[in-house]
Amino acid sequence: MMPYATTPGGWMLVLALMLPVVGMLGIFALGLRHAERIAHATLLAGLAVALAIAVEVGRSGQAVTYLIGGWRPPLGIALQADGLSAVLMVMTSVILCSVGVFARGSFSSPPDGAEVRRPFVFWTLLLGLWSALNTVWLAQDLFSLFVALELLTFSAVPLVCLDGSRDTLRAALRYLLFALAGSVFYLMGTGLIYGAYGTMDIASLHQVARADWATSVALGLMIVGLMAKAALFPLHLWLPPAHAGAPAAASAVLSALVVKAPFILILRLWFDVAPQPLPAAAGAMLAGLGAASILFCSIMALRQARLKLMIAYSTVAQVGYLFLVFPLVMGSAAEMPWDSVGWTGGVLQLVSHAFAKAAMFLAAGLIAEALGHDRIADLGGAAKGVPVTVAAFALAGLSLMGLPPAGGFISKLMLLTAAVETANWWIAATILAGGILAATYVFRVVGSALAQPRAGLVMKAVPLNRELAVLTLALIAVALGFLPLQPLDYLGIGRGGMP
Amino acid sequence: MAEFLFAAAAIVLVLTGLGLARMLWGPSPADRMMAAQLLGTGGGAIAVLVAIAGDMTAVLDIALTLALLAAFAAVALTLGEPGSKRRGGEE
Amino acid sequence: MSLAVDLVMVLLILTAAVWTILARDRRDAVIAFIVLGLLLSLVWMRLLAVDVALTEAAVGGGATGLVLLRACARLLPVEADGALPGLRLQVAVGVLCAVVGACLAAVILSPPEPAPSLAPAVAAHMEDVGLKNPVTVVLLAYRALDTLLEKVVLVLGLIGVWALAPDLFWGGRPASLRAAVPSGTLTFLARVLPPIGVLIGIYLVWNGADHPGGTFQGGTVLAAMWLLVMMADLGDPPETRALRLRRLVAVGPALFIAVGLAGFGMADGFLSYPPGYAKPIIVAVEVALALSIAVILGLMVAGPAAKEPDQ
Amino acid sequence: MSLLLDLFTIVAVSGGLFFFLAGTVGLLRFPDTLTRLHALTKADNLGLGLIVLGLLPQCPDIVSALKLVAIWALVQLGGATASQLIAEFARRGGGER
Repeated sequence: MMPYATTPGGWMLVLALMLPVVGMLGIFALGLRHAERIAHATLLAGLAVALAIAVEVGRSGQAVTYLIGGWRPPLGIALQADGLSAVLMVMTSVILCSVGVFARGSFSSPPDGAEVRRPFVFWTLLLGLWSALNTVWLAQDLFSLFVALELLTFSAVPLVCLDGSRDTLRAALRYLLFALAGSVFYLMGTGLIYGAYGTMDIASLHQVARADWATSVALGLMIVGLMAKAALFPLHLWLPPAHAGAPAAASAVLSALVVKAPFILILRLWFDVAPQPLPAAAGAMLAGLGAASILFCSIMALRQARLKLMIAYSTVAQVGYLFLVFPLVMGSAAEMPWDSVGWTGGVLQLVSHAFAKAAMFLAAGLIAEALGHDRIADLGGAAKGVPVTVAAFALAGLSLMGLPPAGGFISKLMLLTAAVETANWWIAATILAGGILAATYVFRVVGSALAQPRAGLVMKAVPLNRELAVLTLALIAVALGFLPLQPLDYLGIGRGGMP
Repeated sequence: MAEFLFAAAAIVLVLTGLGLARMLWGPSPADRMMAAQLLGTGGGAIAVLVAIAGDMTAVLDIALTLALLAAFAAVALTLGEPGSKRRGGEE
Repeated sequence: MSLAVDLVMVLLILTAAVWTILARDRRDAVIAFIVLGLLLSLVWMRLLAVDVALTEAAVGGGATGLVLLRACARLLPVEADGALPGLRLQVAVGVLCAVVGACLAAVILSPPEPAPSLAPAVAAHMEDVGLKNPVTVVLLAYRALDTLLEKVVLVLGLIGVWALAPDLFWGGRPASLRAAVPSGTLTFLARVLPPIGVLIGIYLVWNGADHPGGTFQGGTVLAAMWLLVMMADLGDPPETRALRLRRLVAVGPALFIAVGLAGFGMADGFLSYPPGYAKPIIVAVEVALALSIAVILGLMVAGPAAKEPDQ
Repeated sequence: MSLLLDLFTIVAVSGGLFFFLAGTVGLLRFPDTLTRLHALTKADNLGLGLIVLGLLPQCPDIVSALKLVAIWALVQLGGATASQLIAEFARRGGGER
């Protein structure tokens, strides 16, 4: 493998990490009169940086790399954006920008400029979350990734109890305990890895990892910890109350982005750190838990009376699909994992779910604002009052069900193809069953929203720009469905160096 | 001389460690806190002995920190006594 | 001899740890936890990890006990809630811990020979940085990004604590830390100790460049002194909306980032220091960080705003 | 001369050890909280004090010696305050469950 070296444009990776931090500190130190303005300026600049990095990755055909302080790993820390990271960064910034537009309606400061709790906390933590996510996508060092997980936890948990009610506090506390337990497991594993290999740099580990007892224990601990953070069945108990209790703008970010970070870390541990080939049983076990997530939580979603809880259970189910990737990629005939249909299908599932789920949570927030409640049975009239929002919800729902023409269709079809190719029939059956269940719970909502309003129902008007922000996300989720049905070369960029 | 001082440090460890029995027996939090207090002082003594015996002056800073914060836990304990249930819970 | 000492330490640590779990009363458990911290500090000393021992002594002795005992005091009224975990959960957690513990033990008891280490590489480049304490070199040069992001974690943690305030109280003062019963002894201590403690805190920060010590230890000591003053009612916690306070919180990470970005123009890039000036820059960053850490820790212990802001 | 100083160190440190012993025995054997507190202060004052005194001649430099004295002084201050606070605490009955 080529040793790390800073590539042209590598400095942009530093910007991607530091911009949100600077914005967060700015809001903190300057007081709220500037909060939204600082946050929006930061969001726009960050979007530009993410796009520039993605273009540079595509242009050069190799990973964009930066060595912090010029110190070469394993002594120093490397940041690296390969094709996958670039996609994740663009996804993150587009979703955050839409959420930023949406949240102006719910988290703007009062006209007199006084500082208020909710906007202050929301905008600072949103930016904190962004720096955490970018660190997860870019860092190449297991300990830096631990710090990134801590950033993620401490920005995500307070967002859950932003409303301050007793129930959301309880949900946030439970989330905190799961997240911290996960961090402890991850940290123990990292310590064992350093003890065994004297390095925490992922690329170095890739070359020296041995299939021994210490490595298995370390990776096992880390993956279990990350499973708790990713809410994989049966460690998902914290997620539904937490994501349903948060304000809509926060739920969108938590469900669309935050749970994806631990999954990406598991993916990297699995394919970039662990000694290959891994036992097939290990991959099947993760996929089995993923399948359990899909079936169990889809059924739970069906049984919910509240819209936001339903969407939260759907998140656990959709994250379950991601864990199907492991046996599909390991059993594939492709030369490299990322050349396989399963890999592309998994990544597309991640990205399309992110856009669809963000759109859904924001739509649910607008519907709740318009109607004053989010009981699924009483949504009648919503389609008349906020038609754009309901349309966005339905479009996002297409993606979750896996119907054409939506991103979720193409990703699930790819996973299905991979499952057939590798003769994992039970996975194929799970994907189909999950699609049917998703269709049922989405249609239940849409059907209810299309029903006639109850007599005397007064609906609050919702600003169009917030509705359009939601629609944009849903349309992107649909547009992903027009990608060709084959492995995407872009996702393999920069990974070629890893044998 | 170094051996003697190391041995003295070991003895302080054993002696103050025995005090932990008071932490287990109690009966009151005040008694348990005394065990912690004794171990704090003992820790300082061990640190100075080791620092001089091993010629590691940096270890003196540990003793300095322990000594500076010697009363801290006791202060914290007396703040949180049952007689002050309302303390800190004003909201 | 040394084996006997090690065994005694292990025995003491196990006693404190097991009692932390078994103690029926929360406060008893916290006292055992404080003892555990003291013992761990001695263990780090025994392992010649003086920097870690200092951190443990400062954090364990200064902040952890106070935070936990304060939490106990606040929890007392809800004791009757009966919110203790059920027996089944306790057994499940116990089994999980036993399995994890056994796995860890199995790995740690069969270490690779020779143990791989970055220590020679750390030492080889220390001259480039110009400091003599390898721990500080790792924290502020080789792995400066981690150190920087950890400070950001602290700021986010503080925001998280503040977020728990009721809307009405936003920007106001945290609940007073003062003792329920005024005590002349405490007041005396709070008048005499802080000047000395501040001196020691500054010393630890300054010393950290070349000897064990550094920002976190120094910052924690400073925070402990501030908390002592607040507990003795010689000064209330400040209003959380005060901009001067906010800037103290932000100055450490902000200066760190500024220095890092300045590296693009003046050195080899982000977080690299211009040759020859590394030491003064690092010391300046450490001083600012220590200040921020002290304020953040103090504010975290003080907690969210509990009074309406003054008009 | 150095032999005499060494002898002094041994005597003083041994004295310190004795008071630590006394403190521990008192803490374990005395019948009630306040008397046990009394035993504890012996270890604080005399145990550490004598050990510091004994170590002074062995100091490699003046800074270490000053640090030793500072440690002793701080433990005096902290120990005295802590025992006072614990005593007030116990007397108010805060100690009992």
